[in-house]
Amino acid sequence: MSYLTAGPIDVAALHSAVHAPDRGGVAAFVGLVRDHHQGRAVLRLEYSAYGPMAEAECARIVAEAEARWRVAIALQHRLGALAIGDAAVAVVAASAHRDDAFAACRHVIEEVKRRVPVWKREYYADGTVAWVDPTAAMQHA
Amino acid sequence: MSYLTAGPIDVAALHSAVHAPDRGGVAAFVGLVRDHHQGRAVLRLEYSAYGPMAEAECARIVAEAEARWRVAIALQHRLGALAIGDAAVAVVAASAHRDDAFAACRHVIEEVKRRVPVWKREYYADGTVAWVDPTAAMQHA
Amino acid sequence: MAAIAPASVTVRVLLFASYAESLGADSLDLTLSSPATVGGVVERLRALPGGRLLPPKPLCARNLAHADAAEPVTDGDEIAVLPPLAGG
Amino acid sequence: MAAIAPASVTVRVLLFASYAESLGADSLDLTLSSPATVGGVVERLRALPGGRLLPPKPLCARNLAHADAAEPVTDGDEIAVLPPLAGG
Repeated sequence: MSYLTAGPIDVAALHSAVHAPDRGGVAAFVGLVRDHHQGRAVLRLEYSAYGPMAEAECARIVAEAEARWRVAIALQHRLGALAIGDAAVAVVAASAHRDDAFAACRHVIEEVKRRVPVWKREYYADGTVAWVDPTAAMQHA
Repeated sequence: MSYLTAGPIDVAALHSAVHAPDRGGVAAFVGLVRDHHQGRAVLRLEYSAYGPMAEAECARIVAEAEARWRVAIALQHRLGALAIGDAAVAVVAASAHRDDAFAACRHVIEEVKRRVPVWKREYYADGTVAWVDPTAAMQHA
Repeated sequence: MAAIAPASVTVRVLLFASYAESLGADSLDLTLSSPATVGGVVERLRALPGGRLLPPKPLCARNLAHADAAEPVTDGDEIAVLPPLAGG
Repeated sequence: MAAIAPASVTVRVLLFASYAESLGADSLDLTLSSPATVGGVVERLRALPGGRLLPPKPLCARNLAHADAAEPVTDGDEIAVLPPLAGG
């Protein structure tokens, strides 16, 4: 399964990809498109990526997590035009150990945000459009 | 929605119950029936509960988490006969804040295991049957 | 002073899982002299046939909420004696 | 001693999102004198029209992996200059 998808993320399929009879604990994270960003009403957005590197970086993040914890990871990031409420990213971590499942799931989503070359263009209700810069958002928060 | 269910847990329905345009982060945990318990092959199992108290305790756990974190929680525990790989419990925590979603999800599953009156009878491949005692398992581990 | 006849409390006891098997019953009514506590209910149960299979301080609930052994019981209470929980 | 003519390296530069808009291009080829680094590629980009909109030390990648400014570049490398990441 590719880490990047142009269509809707099938969270159930990600679960199926990592479920196994000896993995009793499954932690998951799904990031959804929100209707606001820093107080501005968002109508829709577009994700774009440096595709080959994004695929490679996702693979590295998953491999690192699977080496560090006793866990199987499924990960997918959506690209293209998304509407409010659409899933933009999903991580599923399955393990025999609840601690490992939670720790790996959390780690993977943080690393995806930190390392995977994906950009977000937001279209606002006031007619403006902007590339989202999370580093600037942190300074303003 | 009842916290206890005799049928399969619909994880997607639990997601839908807490998704909202201002909640961009959804953390979830699903506990699946494993094929082994303390080294013994498990064929199937049965969950039973002190139903009215289990419902009340689930409601208290959810209310406590929703008071402590900025989060909406969906929770369901399955009862009756389950096969290997079936979902026994699911927690979904949706929030505008990723930290809150993860913290609340983790807290709720720990509290469910600690406080909700549910019992598990395991049927083993060797023909024996036993009530599972997690406190004894911890001593043996 | 004339001795005051002790009032009594009757509670409905619920047993589950391995405890129900040990005592051969899912529920029973117990009448105790007042004042009575959750711990007093357990003590009475342990004196019944099969009751020694219950631990001295099992997890208990009173009226659908977890309760300490010291918690007083009132006439009509539902007292549940809970084997080790295994949910999740 | 005779001066040694410096060898040159040619790299393919990829630009994305706001940086592609700033420089008006998604990709371009740059030839630098050897030895060259990722930081040297950025310096050259900042000298182009619109290049001042790039920060002095942007996030960069070399051949599909994150790379420091000090990392050497080799002929044929793919160097990507990455605006602030906004995935997830």
